[in-house]
Amino acid sequence: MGPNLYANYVEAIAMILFGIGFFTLLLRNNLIKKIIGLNIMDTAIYLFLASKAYIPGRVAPIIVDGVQDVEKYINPIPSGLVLTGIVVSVSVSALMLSITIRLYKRYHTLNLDEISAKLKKEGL
Amino acid sequence: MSRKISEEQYKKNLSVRFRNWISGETDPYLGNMEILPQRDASPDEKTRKKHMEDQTRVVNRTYDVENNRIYRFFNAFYKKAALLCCLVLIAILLLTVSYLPKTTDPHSPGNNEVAERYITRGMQETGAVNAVTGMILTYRAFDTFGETNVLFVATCCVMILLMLEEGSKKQAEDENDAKYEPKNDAILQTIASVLCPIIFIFGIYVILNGHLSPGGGFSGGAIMGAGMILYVSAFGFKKTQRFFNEEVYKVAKISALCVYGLIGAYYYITGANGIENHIPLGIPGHILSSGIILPINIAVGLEVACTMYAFYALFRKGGL
Amino acid sequence: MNQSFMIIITVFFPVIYGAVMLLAPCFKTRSSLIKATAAGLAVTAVFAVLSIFGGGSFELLKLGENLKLYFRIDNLGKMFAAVVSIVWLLAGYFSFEYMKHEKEEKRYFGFYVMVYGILMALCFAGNLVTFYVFYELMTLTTFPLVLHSRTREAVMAGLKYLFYSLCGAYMVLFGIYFLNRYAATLDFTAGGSLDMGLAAGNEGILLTVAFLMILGFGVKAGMFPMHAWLPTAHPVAPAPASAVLSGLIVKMGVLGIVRAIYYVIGTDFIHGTWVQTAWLVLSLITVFMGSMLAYREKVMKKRLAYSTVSQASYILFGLALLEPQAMTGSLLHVVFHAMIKSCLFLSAGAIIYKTGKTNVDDLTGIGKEMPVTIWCYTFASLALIGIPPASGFISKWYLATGSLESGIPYFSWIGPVILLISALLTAGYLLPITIKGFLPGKEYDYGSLKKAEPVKTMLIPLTVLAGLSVILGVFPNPLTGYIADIIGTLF
Amino acid sequence: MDIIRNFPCVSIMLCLFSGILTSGVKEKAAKYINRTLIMTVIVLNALTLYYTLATGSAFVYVMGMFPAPWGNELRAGALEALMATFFGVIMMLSLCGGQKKLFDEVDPAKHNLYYIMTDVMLASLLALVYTNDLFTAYVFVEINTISACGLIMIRQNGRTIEASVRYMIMSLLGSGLLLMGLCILYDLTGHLLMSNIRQSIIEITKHGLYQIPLAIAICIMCVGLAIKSALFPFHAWLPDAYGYSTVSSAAILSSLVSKGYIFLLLKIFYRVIGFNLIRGSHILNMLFIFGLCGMISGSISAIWEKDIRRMIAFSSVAQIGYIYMGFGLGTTEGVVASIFHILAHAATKSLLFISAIGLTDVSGGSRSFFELTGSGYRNKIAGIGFTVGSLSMVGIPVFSGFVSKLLFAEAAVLHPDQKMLPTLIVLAISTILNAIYFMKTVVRIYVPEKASVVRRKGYFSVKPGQQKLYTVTIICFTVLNLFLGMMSEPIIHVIKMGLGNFA
Repeated sequence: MGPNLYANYVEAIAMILFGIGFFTLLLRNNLIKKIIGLNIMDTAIYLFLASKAYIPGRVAPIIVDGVQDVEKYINPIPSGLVLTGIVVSVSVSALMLSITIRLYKRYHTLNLDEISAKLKKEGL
Repeated sequence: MSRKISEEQYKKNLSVRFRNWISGETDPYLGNMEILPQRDASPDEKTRKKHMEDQTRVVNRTYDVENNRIYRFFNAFYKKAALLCCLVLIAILLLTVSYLPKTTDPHSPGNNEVAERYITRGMQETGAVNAVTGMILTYRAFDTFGETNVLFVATCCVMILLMLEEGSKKQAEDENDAKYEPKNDAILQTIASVLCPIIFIFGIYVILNGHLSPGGGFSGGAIMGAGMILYVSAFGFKKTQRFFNEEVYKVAKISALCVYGLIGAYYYITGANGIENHIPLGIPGHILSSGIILPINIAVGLEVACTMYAFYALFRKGGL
Repeated sequence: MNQSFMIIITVFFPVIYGAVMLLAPCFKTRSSLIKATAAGLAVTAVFAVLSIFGGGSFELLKLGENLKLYFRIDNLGKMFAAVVSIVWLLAGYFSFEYMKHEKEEKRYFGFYVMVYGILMALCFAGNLVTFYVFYELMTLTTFPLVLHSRTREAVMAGLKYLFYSLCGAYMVLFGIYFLNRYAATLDFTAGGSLDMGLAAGNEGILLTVAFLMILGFGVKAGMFPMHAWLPTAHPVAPAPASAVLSGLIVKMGVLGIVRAIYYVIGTDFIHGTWVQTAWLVLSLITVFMGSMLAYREKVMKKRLAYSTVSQASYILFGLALLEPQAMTGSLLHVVFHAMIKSCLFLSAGAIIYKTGKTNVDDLTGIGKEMPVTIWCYTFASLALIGIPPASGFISKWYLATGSLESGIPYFSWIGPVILLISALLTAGYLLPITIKGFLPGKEYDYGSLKKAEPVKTMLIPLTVLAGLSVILGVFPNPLTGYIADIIGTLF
Repeated sequence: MDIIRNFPCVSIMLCLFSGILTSGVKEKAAKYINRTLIMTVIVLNALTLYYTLATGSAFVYVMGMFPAPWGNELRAGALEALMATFFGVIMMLSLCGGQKKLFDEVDPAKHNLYYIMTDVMLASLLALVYTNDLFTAYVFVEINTISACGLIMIRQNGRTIEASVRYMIMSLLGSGLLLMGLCILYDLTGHLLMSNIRQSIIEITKHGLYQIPLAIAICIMCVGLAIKSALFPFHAWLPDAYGYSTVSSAAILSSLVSKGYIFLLLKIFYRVIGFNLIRGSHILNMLFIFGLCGMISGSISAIWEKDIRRMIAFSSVAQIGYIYMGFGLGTTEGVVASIFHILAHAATKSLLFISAIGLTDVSGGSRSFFELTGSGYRNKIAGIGFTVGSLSMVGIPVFSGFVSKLLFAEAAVLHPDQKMLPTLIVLAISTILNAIYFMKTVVRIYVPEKASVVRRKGYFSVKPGQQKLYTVTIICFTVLNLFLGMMSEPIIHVIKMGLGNFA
């Protein structure tokens, strides 16, 4: 293990969350749980970025009374990335949810394997 | 002494096979490259029924998730393997983290000339007090336009899935509302009639102050969308459709996106070709300032509000 | 220059002509179809003659750097082109009559014309890539000829033919990849163009490559162990098709080996290596095995197919000796065997066409029914067995002397012995038909005898081919002289 | 002349605009907008290609007022322009070929949604090709994913929706990994634009800093993109998605979407990390091995497949294996071969899908292999198209597949170390396997069917004149194939030049 694990504990937590989300999205049969996993994964990435930007004693990059000093504000880029990422994940989860609704209305189950089994039974 | 062996034994034995192979009698493609002759007569009723039964039996035995041992074994194995993979993934990522630059270190590579310029000269160049908004809407405007389009495409996909025709829309709405939604709930309506105006006003405020304070088009639009959802769930679709139906939605969405796109295109092309663009930056800190950011914020806010409401409406009754 | 342009016309005119014949909705009546085919073949033949006398070279297009489609006419190509043209035209003339009792003649004739152009391209190919490209195209275009009557057996045989050829072709391609790296150029240069500087240290790979190419082309030439497509494909194909198959397509495999070994890799490189030994062994095995199987076989066309397997390996044996005498013998045998074997197949076709008998045992007294056909058959078989003065004798003589002079331990004398045995076997499986045909014995009742002589359209090609196969043996000198100066450039 | 510099940006914006406008119009207008748009895009990018070839160098286009480290950028070189033009052409042909089927299979009220999807898909592909900014690339990857999902499920039966949910799941995993990788990369370098990341990566490698995180970031991004482009172990979603969606979608997905991701991966290798650094790491060997496995396993599952469209889908698993194998060789020749194979496979695979649909239509709509007997006579033009496609896939000379196989083999033979033999052997094996299942199908469609069976099953036959658009499409595809097969020299030249401009 490298030197900075303790210093970067927030990122470490973010990574663990990412793993959990990945696991859930990959393995859970239940579609809703999959979507939750997706959101956990994305949130972990936002946590990572946000913590990357944070430096103690500096404030959010909104210029107050005209002071434009690098020492005073944090790096604005990660915040921007987080904004973009949030929008993307919102749209993706909406799409996933709508697919889930369709599948549920058709097969009355949320379990992906059962859905495939029923499909194969239909022989469609 | 030799004993007589039967025909098929003889066919099986090695030397005969070899001889056949030599003389090209055996056909390597026979059996797996068959050009099967088409079955001419259709099978009679009984056999077909029998076939169907076998089919269903086989299918059931194969796909019933509970009792199919192979299936369950595979499932368990798959789960464990994948769990292992994910643990390995986590371990690798932790290893990465442990080697990353220190978070709170002001000299980490992240805080380089780029961030510095955004902070120190951002206000003069973009006219926005809020450096984040300034960054995502002028320096990295292309990303943000793409991101708005992500929302747009997602709405279209949801429409593909959940949009219903007029007739079925009606009854779907009725049964849904009957099942899930309170009809004319007095408490809800009272609270909503108090809250909705405030929410709307707050949303508009967040949008308009995007370049001065935290917030901007996306957050403000989300707030307004929430307000509309509250209104719908309190007063039902009939009242909502009086001021927000499909046509209004289309017009609002398309006009918002087009405005954004036009401003964007104008900005990119003028910027790239060194033509100075005629959108005044104004005095930073005033409400009417910061060049293209304010109109883009308004457009984005409109778009996001519409999208949020559209998601809700599509999910609930398959139409606007 | 114009005559070099003539090559392109020779190659592409028949291909386009055939394609048009296939796709065009006309040719409702049979006669118009025949006329069209005859015209196409004739014109192509004229072009072929012109370009043979014209010579020259032509570069068509480049596939990649130093991978170009390039045609050049040299003496070897001229010889093969001449043989191909003669046999192709005669067999085509024969099939005008023969194809009456087959369906879908349009498809047959269309592809027939096409393949002519592609064979020309193979003869005139100037480098290995061109040769490979047209080799593949030859496989694809002869495929419909094989599965012409699309019965199940025909389709299976066609698939078998296709896949054997594809496997062979990929072995060749594999070789081309390497030669492209190690050879100075892929253009055919007499004596080989291997870059010894690059090759130094990689002899192992290059020998493997040479062996692979021999095997790959050997598939078409029906060399053991990849010979099995021949006896399957021939009985199902129409008689003219199988005539050209074993008369010419097999020879194209031989041409490929000559080009690859003598003109790209170089004889010195594989002289005395395991490759040569393996090649000799395989060809001798094939010679012997083919004759044995032919002797055992009862279906006539299959028997002829097996005899093709063995005779083609005579040629390969001669080539494998890497020695001028034997090489002469091989090239002679290429010419002779083309004539003889197509003559044999065509007479078999004539018999099937008139009497529908395919099995050898049914042919008692056939000589009384169709004497001319059987006489042609007899002359051809005598030539194939190698009874002097008929042609087969010359080539086998050269082969035997060559192998004795080559001085390779054991093979120098094993070779002639096996050739002799196989010649005897050849007599054993060819002559009985004649004997039974002319001397049916007492119990054959002459009452049921009816003349079944086919029409002239069939007889003329037979007689011409039979005549050629004898006459070329009586006056071999121009041919040998011509071959001598081909060989002169090689050794 | 310099006005041409605007064309990449203009074409992307045009696509997004027409997507937006299409959402307000009826289906016919939507179709016209879509067609004109694609034609315009083709023309614009062809001009860009001409310009880049004339100047012989790539140019950078600043999106906005702020240059490299601060603002977004596009970058157009010969290779990008070639790719963009080619994508446009293929998309045009696929849409034309599948149009009739689209009308049959899709609820007409949703046609304009379909055209929105295609427009935005084209926009995202162009952006992926042209962008010089990793984060923009991420955003447009997401657009690409969502619109691809829409293309799959526009035809609504259970199979397609299940396929699309599986597709979404896999590609979301992929993009999650991609995003995580580029966040780590940003953290290490402090930049998001490719050229700047390249600079600072050279810096930190010179000082030997952060080697482990760098390697892991590269790995994560590669795995993410490999998942999205259905490399061998991650191809489970592919057969359903390609096999049951409407035919234009299948053609577009198989020939464009995965190719866009692969091209992005290529750009990451060359422009972000630097190919020498990549060659040093072991990631290429991983890609190589997975590519080889994919080549074999895809072909084998295609042989056992009885449904013709699923068969074609499996064969594209094998083809993607080829492409990654070429990357894995780690030599410039290998990469050139892969890029050429991207083109060749795009041309061939869409042709196969479209002609296959013609064959199944005249076989009572059944896609089972045995029902196709003799369909090559019932629909001649489709039969010809399928034959051409199969020959090209098998790698018969004068068709496009042959050239790419030749290039692969050349690359393998020129390869310095021990990757030569496995490549050649696997190439030969998978070629033979291709030959088996494609030739089998070709023979099958040309084996005549009993008239009684035809009458009983009610098969009908189609004259080429009846479906003019379809016929024209197939002819165009065939010509394209022959062109790639015979005139490959200039294209290879352009590819090499573009790669030269990459670094």
